[in-house]
Amino acid sequence: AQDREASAQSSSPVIAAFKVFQQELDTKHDKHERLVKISRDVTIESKRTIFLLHRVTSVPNAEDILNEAELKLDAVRQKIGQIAEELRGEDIFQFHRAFTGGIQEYVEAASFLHYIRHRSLISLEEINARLVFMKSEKEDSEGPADTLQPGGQVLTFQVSPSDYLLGVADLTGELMRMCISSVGNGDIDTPFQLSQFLRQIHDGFSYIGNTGPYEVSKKLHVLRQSLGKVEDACYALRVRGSEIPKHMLADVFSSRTTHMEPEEGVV
Amino acid sequence: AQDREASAQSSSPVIAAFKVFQQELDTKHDKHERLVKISRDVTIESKRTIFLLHRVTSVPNAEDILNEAELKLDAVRQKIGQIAEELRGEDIFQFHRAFTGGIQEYVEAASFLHYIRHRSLISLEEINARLVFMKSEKEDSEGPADTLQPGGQVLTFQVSPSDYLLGVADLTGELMRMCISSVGNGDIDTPFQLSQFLRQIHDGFSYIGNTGPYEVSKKLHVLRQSLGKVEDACYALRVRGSEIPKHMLADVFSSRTTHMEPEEGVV
Amino acid sequence: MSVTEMFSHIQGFLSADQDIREDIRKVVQMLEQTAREILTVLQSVHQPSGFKEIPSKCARARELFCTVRTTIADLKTKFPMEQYYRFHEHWRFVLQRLVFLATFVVYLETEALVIREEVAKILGIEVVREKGFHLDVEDYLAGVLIMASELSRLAVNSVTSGDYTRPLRISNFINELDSGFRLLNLKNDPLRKRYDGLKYDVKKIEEVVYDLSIRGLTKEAETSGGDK
Amino acid sequence: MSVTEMFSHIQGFLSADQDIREDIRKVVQMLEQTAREILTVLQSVHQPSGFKEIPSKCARARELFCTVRTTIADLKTKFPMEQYYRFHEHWRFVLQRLVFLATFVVYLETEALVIREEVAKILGIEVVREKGFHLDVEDYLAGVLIMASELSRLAVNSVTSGDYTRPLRISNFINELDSGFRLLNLKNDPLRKRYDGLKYDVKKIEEVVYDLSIRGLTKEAETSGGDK
Amino acid sequence: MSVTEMFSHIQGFLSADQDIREDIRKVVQMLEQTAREILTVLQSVHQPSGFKEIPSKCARARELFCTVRTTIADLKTKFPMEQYYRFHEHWRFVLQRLVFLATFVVYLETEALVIREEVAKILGIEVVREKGFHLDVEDYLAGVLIMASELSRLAVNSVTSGDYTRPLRISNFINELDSGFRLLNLKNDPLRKRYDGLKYDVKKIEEVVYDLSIRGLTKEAETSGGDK
Amino acid sequence: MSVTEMFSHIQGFLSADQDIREDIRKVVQMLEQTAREILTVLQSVHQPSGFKEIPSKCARARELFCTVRTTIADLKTKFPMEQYYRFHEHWRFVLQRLVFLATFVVYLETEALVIREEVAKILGIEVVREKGFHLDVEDYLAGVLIMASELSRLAVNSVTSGDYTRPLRISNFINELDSGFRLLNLKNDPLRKRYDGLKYDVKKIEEVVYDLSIRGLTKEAETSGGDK
Amino acid sequence: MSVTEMFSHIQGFLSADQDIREDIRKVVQMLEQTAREILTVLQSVHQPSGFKEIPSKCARARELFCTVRTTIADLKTKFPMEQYYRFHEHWRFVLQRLVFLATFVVYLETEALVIREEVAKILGIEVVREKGFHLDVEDYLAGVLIMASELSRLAVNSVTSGDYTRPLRISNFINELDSGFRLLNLKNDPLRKRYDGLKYDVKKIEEVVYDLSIRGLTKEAETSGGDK
Amino acid sequence: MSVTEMFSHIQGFLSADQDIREDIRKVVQMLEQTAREILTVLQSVHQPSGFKEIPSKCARARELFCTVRTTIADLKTKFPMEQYYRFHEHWRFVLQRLVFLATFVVYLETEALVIREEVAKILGIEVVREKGFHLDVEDYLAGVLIMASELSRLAVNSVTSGDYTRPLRISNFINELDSGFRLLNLKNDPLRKRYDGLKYDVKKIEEVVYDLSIRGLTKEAETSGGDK
Ligand SMILES: [Mn+2]
Ligand SMILES: [Mn+2]
Repeated sequence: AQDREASAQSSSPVIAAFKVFQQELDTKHDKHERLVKISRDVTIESKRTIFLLHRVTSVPNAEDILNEAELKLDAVRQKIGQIAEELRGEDIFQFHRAFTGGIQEYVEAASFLHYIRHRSLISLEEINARLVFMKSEKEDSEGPADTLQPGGQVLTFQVSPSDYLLGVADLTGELMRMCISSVGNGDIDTPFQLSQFLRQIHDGFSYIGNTGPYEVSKKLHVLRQSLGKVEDACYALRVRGSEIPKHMLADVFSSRTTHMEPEEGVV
Repeated sequence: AQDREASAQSSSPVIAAFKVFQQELDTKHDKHERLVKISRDVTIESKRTIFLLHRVTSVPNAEDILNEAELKLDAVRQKIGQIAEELRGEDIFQFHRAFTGGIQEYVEAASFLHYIRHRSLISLEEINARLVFMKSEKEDSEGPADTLQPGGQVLTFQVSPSDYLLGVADLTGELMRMCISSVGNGDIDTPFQLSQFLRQIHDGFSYIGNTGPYEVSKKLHVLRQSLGKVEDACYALRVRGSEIPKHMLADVFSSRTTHMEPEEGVV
Repeated sequence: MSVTEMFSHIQGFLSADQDIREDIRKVVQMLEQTAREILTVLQSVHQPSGFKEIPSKCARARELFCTVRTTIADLKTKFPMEQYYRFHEHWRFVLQRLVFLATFVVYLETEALVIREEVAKILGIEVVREKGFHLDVEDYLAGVLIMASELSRLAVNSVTSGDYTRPLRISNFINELDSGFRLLNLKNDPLRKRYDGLKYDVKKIEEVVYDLSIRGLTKEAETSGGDK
Repeated sequence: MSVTEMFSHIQGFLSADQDIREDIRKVVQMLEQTAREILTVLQSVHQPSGFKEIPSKCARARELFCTVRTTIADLKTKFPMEQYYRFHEHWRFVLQRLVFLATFVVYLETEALVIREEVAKILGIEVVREKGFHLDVEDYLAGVLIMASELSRLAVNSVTSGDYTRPLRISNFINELDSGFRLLNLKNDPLRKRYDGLKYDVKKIEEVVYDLSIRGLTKEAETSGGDK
Repeated sequence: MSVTEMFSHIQGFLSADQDIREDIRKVVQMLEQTAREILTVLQSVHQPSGFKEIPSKCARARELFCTVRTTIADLKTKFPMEQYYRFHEHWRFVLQRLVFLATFVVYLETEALVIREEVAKILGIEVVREKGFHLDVEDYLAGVLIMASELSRLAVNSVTSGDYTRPLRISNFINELDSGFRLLNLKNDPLRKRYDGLKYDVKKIEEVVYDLSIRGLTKEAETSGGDK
Repeated sequence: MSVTEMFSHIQGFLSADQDIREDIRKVVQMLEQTAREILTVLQSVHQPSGFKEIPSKCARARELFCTVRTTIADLKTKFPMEQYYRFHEHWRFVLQRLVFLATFVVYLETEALVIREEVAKILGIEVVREKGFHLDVEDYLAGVLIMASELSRLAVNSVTSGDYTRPLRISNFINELDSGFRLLNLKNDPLRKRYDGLKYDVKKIEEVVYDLSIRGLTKEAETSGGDK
Repeated sequence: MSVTEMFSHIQGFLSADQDIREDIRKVVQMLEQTAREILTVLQSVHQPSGFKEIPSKCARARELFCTVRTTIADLKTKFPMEQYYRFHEHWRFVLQRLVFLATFVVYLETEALVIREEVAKILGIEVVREKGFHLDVEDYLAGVLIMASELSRLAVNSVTSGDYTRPLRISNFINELDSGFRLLNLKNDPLRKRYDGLKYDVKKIEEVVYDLSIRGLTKEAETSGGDK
Repeated sequence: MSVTEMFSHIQGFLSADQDIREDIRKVVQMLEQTAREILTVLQSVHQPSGFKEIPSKCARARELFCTVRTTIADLKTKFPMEQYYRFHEHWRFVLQRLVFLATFVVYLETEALVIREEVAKILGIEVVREKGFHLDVEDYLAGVLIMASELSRLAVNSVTSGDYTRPLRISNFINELDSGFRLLNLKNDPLRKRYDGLKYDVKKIEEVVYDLSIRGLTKEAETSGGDK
């Protein structure tokens, strides 16, 4: 009986075909697993970068923090490079579910850094421009990529418009947090700037409405809440500021800082 | 202003304390992440072992498969050893959520293998007896563990009763699948054996009822469905068997096998 | 570029995407229509009178597969080929049905499992992803499993029609399929679930064979000479 | 061992577990009762008349913390210490409340943040996990954040009571806390959420200081000589 | 018009609507009661003794349909007919049950599928929407599918009662129904789902016929002279 | 009365209520424990060997019902009887389980439906609401429906154990139950839902009887002299 | 008693129950209508012009409470009193609203918390459960908490209307309430949740008082001669 | 008529229905597109610079409402008018959005509530059901409630933009709306839920007015001569 099975397994074309399928399925599954793991790392490091960036409102040496964040994001981009490596020659949508979470979080972090630096929304193209990787030669170099470095090979990762939108939707939550911190730190310009910027993003999302992917519509509610909080903060600044002439307002806030300084040595 | 922040950061005991907290939190989080990843591997490999074990009903050389499964589970146990390593000196319940999924799947696989070998339910103690690991020395050897191997160190992993129960609850699903396959393969003993065994497990779970953890009660419904399917299969075997005298029944099924053999070469 | 401009820009992407999906949906509906017609043609094999007509029914089905190929050729023009998996959900269901129909036709003709390459040819598509619109392993396997379930029904109805040899042949075929599937490490949920159903098909067919055996009807069939 | 025996055996574990939980729940209820009493004592600082009584109220609270220590000592006897996290959920909530109350008492006494070691001592527990029933970092931080929110209320009510310097001191204190929290990489959801609330406390206190500033009431406070 | 006047005016609309719904609900409850009575009458055909009584049971059911017609006539008076779809949800469920009962009665009497026009007549309603309270296509089809499921049960119970020819006739009838449904391009979710259930009824009945065939019980039926 | 006095007074009410609920919960847990034990005893009838032991198992279950009566007697002392519905939720679930177990025991003993009065006596409670702790109609019916589902499992396992007459008797019993339920105009959602499940039990048992009929096993049973 | 008789008997019980619920629902709808009218009368106190009219508005509300008493008297006749908790859910919501309205009227009249006995009298019901249709502690407390939330709104609108002393009085009142609630050991979920909302009302009112303090508007109020 | 003919006939009905729905969906998508454009135009009033542009923005919105009327005119041609409620779900959502936009435009222009008749005119539809495609009361009210929520946001942003009189006018308007809604006996679930949200809008706006009052900014506005 044993040889029956053995012979069946070896001779049957059905069994032979299924052995091929087995390999194909396992390969795909393993790749999916690897992508999930890299994506988790991308998520964690992006979140840490965002946390770091929030310190920018409270410290004087903002540039140091921005540089540190830039370094962290470089590391994240290296991870995304690994994703791109895994996806080389694949249909990326086949594995999209495995890495979309990480990519959205990266967009959130990168766009947050960009906003703090430039007070503007990073575009999808700008995001993607940073996701070009050099790959030192290995195996066959498929096609003559216009290499900057001989023997190297260019590898790109393209963030999809949906992932970009979902990342930007989450960004608004961080902007709201930043606005509230700014108020707490006596910064009166940032909140108004942020409210304008958030309103633009909000109007943008309502323009897109339900024509975007389903997950975007789901995030709209949170976005609206964030906008509400920022508008309330600006309102509060205005209402309180109304009690004294405008030109005195800045003084009041800056005096706070000077007022505090002597005490700091004590604490 | 820059030195103000700098001095504040260095001199303030609050900041100093928070730097300690940061490290503590990051360490914990990193460990959690590592455990999640190992647990995913444990899950995947356990699932593959279960899949492999299902082939036992269709091949003549069952022992080969059992040995292969045993090897696979050895690899899984190595992974669990890594979990134990991570948990060395920790309160394992602090990280329980990170690895419970993998452990449950391991219990499912190990108890499945055990049932096929011994037609009995593996006990929690038997499960745990296999989760003892030797660790070659590293750092300080904490206390004189009764070492079998000089310089080595014993490390154990204890599956919790809940995880054991949850794994066994899932096992019933696999047993049901096995029962249906057996029927399809003309094996008339296994289904009746399985139905008795499943009924015992079912009665055991209903004895525990809602005194166990919440997740167990949730799985009871699926367990009941599996039992129903197995009972139906036995019923079908009996009803069909009723049409001819019992002693002829085995012949009918065994004749099937002989009947098939000549054709196999053809296909 | 202002925020508004940027969102208009993105909206462009989204609209394009929606247009593509709309186009795909229309073609897929046509495919479903044809698939339903092929099914109706093939269903007649379950009727007592249906067995003799198998060749003509298969021929008719083959003709309808021409329509399928034309429609799929049209489908291919609706989106960039390297984004196959972006839109996969739209045609996955009907594609699996078509695989089922193709494998069923070939089974009826030859009583053998048609390989993926052959199914792909019947549908006018590729096997290798890089070459274009292709037939996924999972979709192929899903289609095969649907056929297995149809075969268990066929085994039952063969007996009703008085054909006692066919169930045995089906039984052997299904057993081989089952052995093949056991080799796979299925994780993918829907396929796994479908595969679990195969066990019931195996069981059902086994019961038919059993019923024939205990009545000595299998031998009768052998001696009376198979009609095939 | 038969299946039935094995399940009885497991049932033994489960019953033991449930008994432990029942015991823990009872002790935790007592802790909650005492915590509510301490809170009632400390709430009076929000009343106009309450500021002068701070020392006596703190003393009273300190007495009640003796009861807390006794009750926690009792709690420790209810389960094996190395399984702290197995039952953590039962006392996590009240422990955070107690941390809040302890940090609040010490703040009222010294206007400084009490370190984790000190809080642990007030509660009669450890800081290092290995040593026994301990105070988790997260629980300590959660308690501190509850206090921050209470301080924003205190800043508001100080003004009502005519104390114009306290809000400034609270503001400095809270800002330092905020800087500390910014150092942390919070992933843990409930703590993160609580921390987001801190920003609103900072903002609220900032508004109070601002209101005092524009009315020149902060200077008035300075010149009139701080009461502290 | 002031805001208050406007809202008073609107309240009028809302009250009227609520009154209508209340009225409809009451009549629908009566319909449900009668439907349950008809069902009880017809259920007896599943009993071993029930087959001989089919004519008398059908007659009794026909009588009860008089009550149905009267009640529906009452229902029609409760709302303006052009708002049929405004209140459709209220009677949709019971209407489908009634269609099932009507088609079942006619099947028992004639073993044929009763067309929509005829069902409408039994229920005392229209087919053409413009003419008044009518029988929607979807509701008609839903009722037919409920009957199909009842027939699969009837096939099983026929055998228990020793009637071996009925299952064959039911099988043919159900196959015809199935072909009919395959002509439809169903989009509508609940109907589609119900139709998916038909597959199981078809299979179930085929298995009954199989059980009879393999035991030679179908021939026995033929030779012993059909009771039809 | 000051606000504080008033709230102290109210706290008295609340504590009393909470104490009652705590007491009830404890007794209910004991009832659940006994119910689970009775279930374990009765489950054995599904085992092949279990049929001969029915009398002894029923006797054992009857003994355990003594414990039930004692426990319920204890439960009655925990709250003022006119507040039955205030605390109903606490014991509703276990009461329905107990009704199921009682009706199942009596069915096993006599193969008849035990009336509410009798169930109440087994549980040591009243039928008439005014007389004290009573058995609600809905709870009685819910318990009966749980038993119906257990009987469909019993019909299947009877056959496996070689008892071919029991399924017929169960079928008749279940059909009678079904007719009974059709008399009820159920509004109550959970009961209605449970009743909908009865349909499946009826069908399942009919199929068992069918399987026996087509193999002539029902006749065999008859001729071999029924055990009843 | 046959199964059919038994079920007919049971149907009697079920119908009676449904009739009672229908009757209760109708009366409860009337109560809701009156409650809405009282609310509309009392809402005017939030308007700038509303403060002078408080006495007349309260008088008007008192009149409407006559209607409430009549309607509740009617409600009492709809079911046996010892089954209060069987039907509690039907009127619980509106009863809490009515408690809110009664406590609000009395607060506006006397600026004091009305005790449960008094509220019960206004609604024409009992306090002691044994005496008949009564006011549950939980329902009383829920109503009081709704009023607390209304008072925080009143504090805000008082300032808008230029009344700077009322917020201080409200603040004291609410603080007393809060201390009272802190005496309670709340388990009951919905009440606990409502009570958690009280914290926000307390805070809101404190902030209003703060705003008045920092602008010296509280002193102004004092010197200009308090109206109380 | 054969079964096949009958089903072919029925397929005709179903196709017609599906075509109608497809047509409706397309037109509704266009309506949604225009609605989103109007919203984008009107959102700019929340920007600091937006207030001066209100007239021009309203004019632009009015233009876009021409497109709306054209599209709705197109929609009307897609189905027989007496089947309005058959397809209501398709446009209900967008219709409520359009009502919101229309009432918002008119509010910005005149600061008054536009009546249903007027909204219907802006949308180019009827008020009276019998006359054709009409504006349902519920849809009108839902749209009004969306506007109320937008006004609470506008009150906040007005202050940010330095307009201190607008919030007072909004407050009066919203209070009037609230009184209006209190006249309604709402049963309808989604509308009722939306209405519950109005309470929060009322409260929010009252707090804005409070903030202005306490800073004397309402008077300032009065003396500086309101722009209205
Ligand atoms: Mn984020
Ligand atoms: Mn499994």
